[in-house]
Amino acid sequence: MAEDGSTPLVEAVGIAKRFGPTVALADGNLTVLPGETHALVGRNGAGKSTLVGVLTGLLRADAGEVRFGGRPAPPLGDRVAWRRHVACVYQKPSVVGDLSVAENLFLDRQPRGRWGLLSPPRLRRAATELLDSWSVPVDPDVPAKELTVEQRQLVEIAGALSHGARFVILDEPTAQLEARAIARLFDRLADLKKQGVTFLFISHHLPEIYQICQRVTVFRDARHIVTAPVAEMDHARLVEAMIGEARGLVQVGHDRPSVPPDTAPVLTLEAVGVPAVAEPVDLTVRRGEIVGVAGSVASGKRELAEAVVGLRPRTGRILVGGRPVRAASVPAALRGGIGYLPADRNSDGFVPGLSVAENATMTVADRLGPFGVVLPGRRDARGRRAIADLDVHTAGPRQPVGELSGGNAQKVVMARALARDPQVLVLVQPTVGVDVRSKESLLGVVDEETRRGRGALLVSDEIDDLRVCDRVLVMVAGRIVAEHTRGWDEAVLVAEIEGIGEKDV
Amino acid sequence: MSETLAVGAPEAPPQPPKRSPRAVTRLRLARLRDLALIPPIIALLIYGYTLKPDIFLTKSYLVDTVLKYQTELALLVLAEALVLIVGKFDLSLESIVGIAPAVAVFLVVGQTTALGAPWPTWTVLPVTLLFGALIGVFNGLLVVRFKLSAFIVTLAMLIALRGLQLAIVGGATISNLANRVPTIDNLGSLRILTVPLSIWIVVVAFAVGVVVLGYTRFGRSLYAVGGNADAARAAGIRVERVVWTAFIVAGALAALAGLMLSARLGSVAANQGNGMIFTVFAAAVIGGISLDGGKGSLVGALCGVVLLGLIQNVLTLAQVKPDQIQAVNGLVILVALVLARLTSGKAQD
Amino acid sequence: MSETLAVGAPEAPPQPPKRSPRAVTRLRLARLRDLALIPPIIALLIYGYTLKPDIFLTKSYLVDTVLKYQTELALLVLAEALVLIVGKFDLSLESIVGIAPAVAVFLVVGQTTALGAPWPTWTVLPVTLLFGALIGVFNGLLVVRFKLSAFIVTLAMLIALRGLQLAIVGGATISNLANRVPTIDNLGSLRILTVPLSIWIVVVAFAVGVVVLGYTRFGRSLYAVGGNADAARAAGIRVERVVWTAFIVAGALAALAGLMLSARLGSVAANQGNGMIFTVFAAAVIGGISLDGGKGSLVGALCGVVLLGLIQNVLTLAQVKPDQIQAVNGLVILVALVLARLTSGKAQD
Amino acid sequence: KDSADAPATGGGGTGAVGVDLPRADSDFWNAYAGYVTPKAAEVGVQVAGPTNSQNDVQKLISNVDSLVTQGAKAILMAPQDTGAIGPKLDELAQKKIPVVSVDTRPDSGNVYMVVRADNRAYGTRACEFLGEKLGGKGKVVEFQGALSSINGRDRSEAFKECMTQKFPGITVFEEPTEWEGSKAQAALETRLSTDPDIKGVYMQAGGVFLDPTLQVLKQRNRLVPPTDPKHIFIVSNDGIPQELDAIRKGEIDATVSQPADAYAQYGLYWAKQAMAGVTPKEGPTDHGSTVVKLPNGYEDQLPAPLVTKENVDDPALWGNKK
Ligand SMILES: Nc1ncnc2c1ncn2[C@@H]1O[C@H](COP(=O)(O)OP(=O)(O)OP(=O)(O)O)[C@@H](O)[C@H]1O
Ligand SMILES: Nc1ncnc2c1ncn2[C@@H]1O[C@H](COP(=O)(O)OP(=O)(O)OP(=O)(O)O)[C@@H](O)[C@H]1O
Ligand SMILES: [Mg+2]
Ligand SMILES: [Mg+2]
Repeated sequence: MAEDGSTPLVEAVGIAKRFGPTVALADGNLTVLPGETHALVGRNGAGKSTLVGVLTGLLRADAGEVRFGGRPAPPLGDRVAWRRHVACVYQKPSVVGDLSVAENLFLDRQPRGRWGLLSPPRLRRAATELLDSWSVPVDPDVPAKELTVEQRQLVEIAGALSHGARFVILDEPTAQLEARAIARLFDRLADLKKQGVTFLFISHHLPEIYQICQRVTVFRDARHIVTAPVAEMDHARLVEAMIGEARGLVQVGHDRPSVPPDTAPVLTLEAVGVPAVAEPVDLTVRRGEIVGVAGSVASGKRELAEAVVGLRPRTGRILVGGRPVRAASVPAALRGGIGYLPADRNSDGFVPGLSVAENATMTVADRLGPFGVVLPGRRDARGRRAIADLDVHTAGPRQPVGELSGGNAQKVVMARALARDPQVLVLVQPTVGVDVRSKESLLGVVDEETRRGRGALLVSDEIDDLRVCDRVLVMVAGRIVAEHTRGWDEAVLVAEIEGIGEKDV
Repeated sequence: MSETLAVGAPEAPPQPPKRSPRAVTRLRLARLRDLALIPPIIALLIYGYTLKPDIFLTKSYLVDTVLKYQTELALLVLAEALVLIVGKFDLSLESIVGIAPAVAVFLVVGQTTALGAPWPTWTVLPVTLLFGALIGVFNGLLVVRFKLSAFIVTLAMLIALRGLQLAIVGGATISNLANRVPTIDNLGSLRILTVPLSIWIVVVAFAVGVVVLGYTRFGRSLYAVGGNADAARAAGIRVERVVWTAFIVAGALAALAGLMLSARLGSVAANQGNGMIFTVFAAAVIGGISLDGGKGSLVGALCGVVLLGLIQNVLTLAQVKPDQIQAVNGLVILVALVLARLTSGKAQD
Repeated sequence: MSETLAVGAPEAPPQPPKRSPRAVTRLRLARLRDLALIPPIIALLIYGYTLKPDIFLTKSYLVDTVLKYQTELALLVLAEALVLIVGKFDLSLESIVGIAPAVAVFLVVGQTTALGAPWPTWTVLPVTLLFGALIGVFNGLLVVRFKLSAFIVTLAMLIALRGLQLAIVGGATISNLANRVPTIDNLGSLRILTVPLSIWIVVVAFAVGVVVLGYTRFGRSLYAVGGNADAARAAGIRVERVVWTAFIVAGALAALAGLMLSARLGSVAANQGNGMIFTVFAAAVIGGISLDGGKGSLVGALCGVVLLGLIQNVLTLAQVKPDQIQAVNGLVILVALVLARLTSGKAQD
Repeated sequence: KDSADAPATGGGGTGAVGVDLPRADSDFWNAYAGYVTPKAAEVGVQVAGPTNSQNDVQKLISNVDSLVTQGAKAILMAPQDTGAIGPKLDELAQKKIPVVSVDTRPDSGNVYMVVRADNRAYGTRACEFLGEKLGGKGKVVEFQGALSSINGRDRSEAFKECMTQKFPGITVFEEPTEWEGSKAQAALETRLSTDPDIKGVYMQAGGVFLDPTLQVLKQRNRLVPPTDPKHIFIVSNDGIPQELDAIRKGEIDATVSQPADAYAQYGLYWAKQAMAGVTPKEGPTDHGSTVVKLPNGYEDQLPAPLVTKENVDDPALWGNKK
């Protein structure tokens, strides 16, 4: 390696950034040494992604300076120079939906063929190799907009890592990934680290930090709190640094009363199938019960959820509290008492231009006043309540959700799902990109709500999410292949999810 | 401390007093953006005053020579704003301005016995509105159901309707209406508190519009659908219905604008409304309505209308040479844009 | 490597075998969308043939009475396509069609001594192109640097330039050019292999365009910027530069189109190009170019141009009554749209 | 050259006359369109078309092409853009297809005959009428047409010339209107409030400006008989029936009658002559007009009578027929 361990590869000193009235970053300091994998953690809205924006030359800092290998960073205009210094997987999806996966992977560096013209065959070949090496099950010719969230994330990672940059930033790369993909990602990071590549790794999954990082930097309230070797920061101290108080985290749901089998069902699926995705499924969620549905991307768990809430055509019957719900109509599903939290907040979670309050109350717009009138007072009141309940970090109920940090946006979407106090919640990947404390509070909310007699269908492959569930169903290839009650063994579950345990069910 | 104040201690249950000041600034900002056009408007008023100190700033002048001539445009902009906010386009409004009154009037005074014409004169208003709404239904059908491009559907509709109008009235101007159709006579000459009826109509329309867009479920769903249709759908908003309704209302409003224009001119020219759509978009976009949908306020749009009207009028007053008036007009608009941009500090789209 | 494959093993099966066939279908689909307009075009050709079996399908007829009249439109659509793909608008192209040749010709044959006129006749072509490009630079400046709305900037520009042209040529048509300016004479009447020069120019322009858009980084970056500017910027594309370039090239192309038009008409009319922009957008959007940016192909756009040209011509042949021709025109476009929609199966925007 | 491979049709003998109408959205031209068929029967020629070029020289050119392919042996057109039609005329001349141009005189290119009443004459007449009525002093508003329209421009220039030369005491407010009634109305309203002592109005097209103007005057109660000092003298142009009614009612004072019927009749007449191979003679004709020689053909200058209260009921006026 060229760099000797002394001079930091990347240095950010006293970075400050305001967005209008919001201070996103007050005093951002970061020092990344050559060859290390450096963790950056902090609660939602702590300023991590903002720092990333500054480090990649996409945001102009109001104050402070960035140095690469001791030399000051290139001018913002010179994108090429920046790209030589740093590659990045951004938290917000950054693909061009209408371009093919292949082109997204090699944007602005497509391989040339004869007469200096681009050569689609070569492009496809290069893309195929790259994707295969990550064994990402994606056709390089499909438009990026047709990818699932997970696939898109993998494509972005593969692309960023293929730049050959010596410094790579990963802003919550694992948030959308399932266990096996994460494992593969970490293998790959290990390989590159051996080749001397340096990483800045942002995640809300603290175990991952301990797994792959050597040093960790903690941000809180827009400022740098501490930087230390991970060895010296045990879980408790790390969390304390993040949330700024001593009390640790509670494992939500460990004390849930078990739901007697004869309890009335609140959600009943009778032979509900999703054409071309999921075969007819029977499933019941009892009052006060949280039923988890685990499974891989291909399992069709997400599609099933979308069918339940009326976003997809379906076969079979769905009963909520004993009353049938008309198919393929979201309004009908809502009125029937189903609350929904979609998997991909950016695509169908929130309206970026509208305020926190407005997004949070979108499902109850009819209850904010008489005769379809919406009283801003009432709306903002509800908005404030949501902000308080879910601990959303925002300038106030009137801030556009598009300006919120990823995790806080997710909380707003959760608020939207809860707003109509539904009989049953359908949650898909509810804790994606949510910090430890907020995850606790989000799952806490689900726990609370269900104790009050609601039911919840929790579609996720996050072990932490599934731990809250009273029962966990495993879907593989559109069929339910296993069912566990609380206290299941993680290894077994993972095996089943990956389709290995399939045969012996 | 200001930083911590800014970000707020996350774990502290929100709503500490610190939040309110920022919410306020945000409000002020938003309002500011609506009013970005006020400075250029004031500039024009001052200039106009220097040109004709004696009369320019009198109510009668502003009402009778500036505002009265912007009423139809204002209604059209209102209509287009609805469609733009919901994320679509409607070019056909321009032709509705012509054909809706043409049809209604033709059935009343035209030399025809089709559909049992001549119809009683009171039918003019309802028929006009109905016809406009019908066009809206048809546009909606093609855009919502057949998923065709709104821009091109309404463009084709524009061409077709123009043609249809020619086919119906045979290119002739239906003239001398004031004396033949009471509705139109009133619409054209009635005054309430010395202010022309047409202006009152616009005022009411915008008042209602502001309330509906800002404070009703339907109005807000327009913004939601325009901002992110998928999210809106997932939240249970009936996207198709909302879009469709926007087209229908817009059609009816355009028809009303057309009738008001005919009333003012006392006739329905075969090319009534021709080329208006450009001005409509100009006013709407200058007023801060985004072509990408989901953004913009009616107050801003109204400012846009007033601005354009003032420019026209002031240029006439200044007696710019006829062959230069257009060039100046374009330049003034550009300057106004830059001014608005600088004062509001917001990038446009 | 091997070990990653091993990990991938469990669900690997779906991929490798599937990929190639999928790729093929996808390609077919894409091409299909480009050619969605072929069915309506064929339908029109057949209809035209039934109208005039003897001559309609002859090369001379199609070339001299259909295509020749679409050349300028084609170039304009090419220009607008670039701007639309990069996610912007340019309405001013319509006025460039008029003013660019007007200025160039005026400096050569106009009764003026300004700027040392009369200039030598060879300057006409370069001056025209340069002027067009300059307008593009100015548009780009306001849109990219001042972050003004492209739609409204270019609209104001449209108005201003129209006016400027009137101010320059005083509303008069500069006529009888063929005999005074050789460049224009050739441009208008030269034929290569019995096919008019103008058609060759269009063919070459589109050929180049297809190559650039499909097979160069600049071309692809147009799509990237139009599709998702942030992602493009993150990937190292100089968004501002790309947008600006698009405006400049578009301006120059529009100017060339204008010169060709003047050449065909042997004059520069004061209102040359008036109202063309609607047709330009119609052709582009019918041809599958999205107003949201990042989507569309030049082949499709060219089909759009041909389609509109055929409709015009066939309607004249069919001797539709003058007062109905427009209505029919609009309807035919709508039908063509629905046809295209059904065959391509793609929703439009 | 351009005629390279277009179907060659020998001229001479009789055949269909290809007729193109300049625009479908103006009263005057619709009246003209209405006269084409009956007059054709009268004159005794077949009509191919008529096509309509919607005031767009491009459409005109392609229309002419298709009229020719439809077997027209002569063309009757009214090119609104007199500069742009030249090359097409030359091309037609090479194909031996005679062209009769109605209402406008092409700047270049050969025509067999131009049938028109001089637009400049309209302007001058209007100017003289107003000048006399105002006694050579006062303020006048002029609604100009589109500056890019040859007819509008001729009328404006003639009007201005005449005013500056013969009535220097009169101030003229030139209002560009793009032929839009609404613009005209707004301009008039503005003038009336800034200069209440406006004494006259010249509107260059009755069809578009009549009703809007009357609306304004009515609301400002300036619709008063000439004897009243508040009276505003109005000269219009075209001579459509509505204008004649307005004159009878005393709402306006005069209009220049642009003979739509004669346009159609003698346009077709000369087309027939052309197909018969007749060469026109200069000098007075049998229909009260004179034929003069032009560099690029001949012109049959039809009379364009000024209609006032005195002669408004003259049955010879086309506005009074049908
Ligand atoms: N474009 C913007 N406009 C206004 N405020 C913004 C904008 N981007 C970020 N912010 C604010 O800046 C603060 C920090 O945002 P940032 O995205 O850096 O948080 P984060 O640490 O990445 O959180 P997360 O872990 O949820 O991604 C948040 O309060 C957010 O609301
Ligand atoms: N006011 C309207 N005008 C025109 N079309 C409408 C209107 N309302 C609804 N539609 C059309 O009818 C379709 C069905 O209406 P709607 O959205 O209510 O269906 P839904 O989602 O099943 O709701 P519901 O539960 O009330 O049936 C809509 O998608 C829309 O295309
Ligand atoms: Mg972040
Ligand atoms: Mg329904």
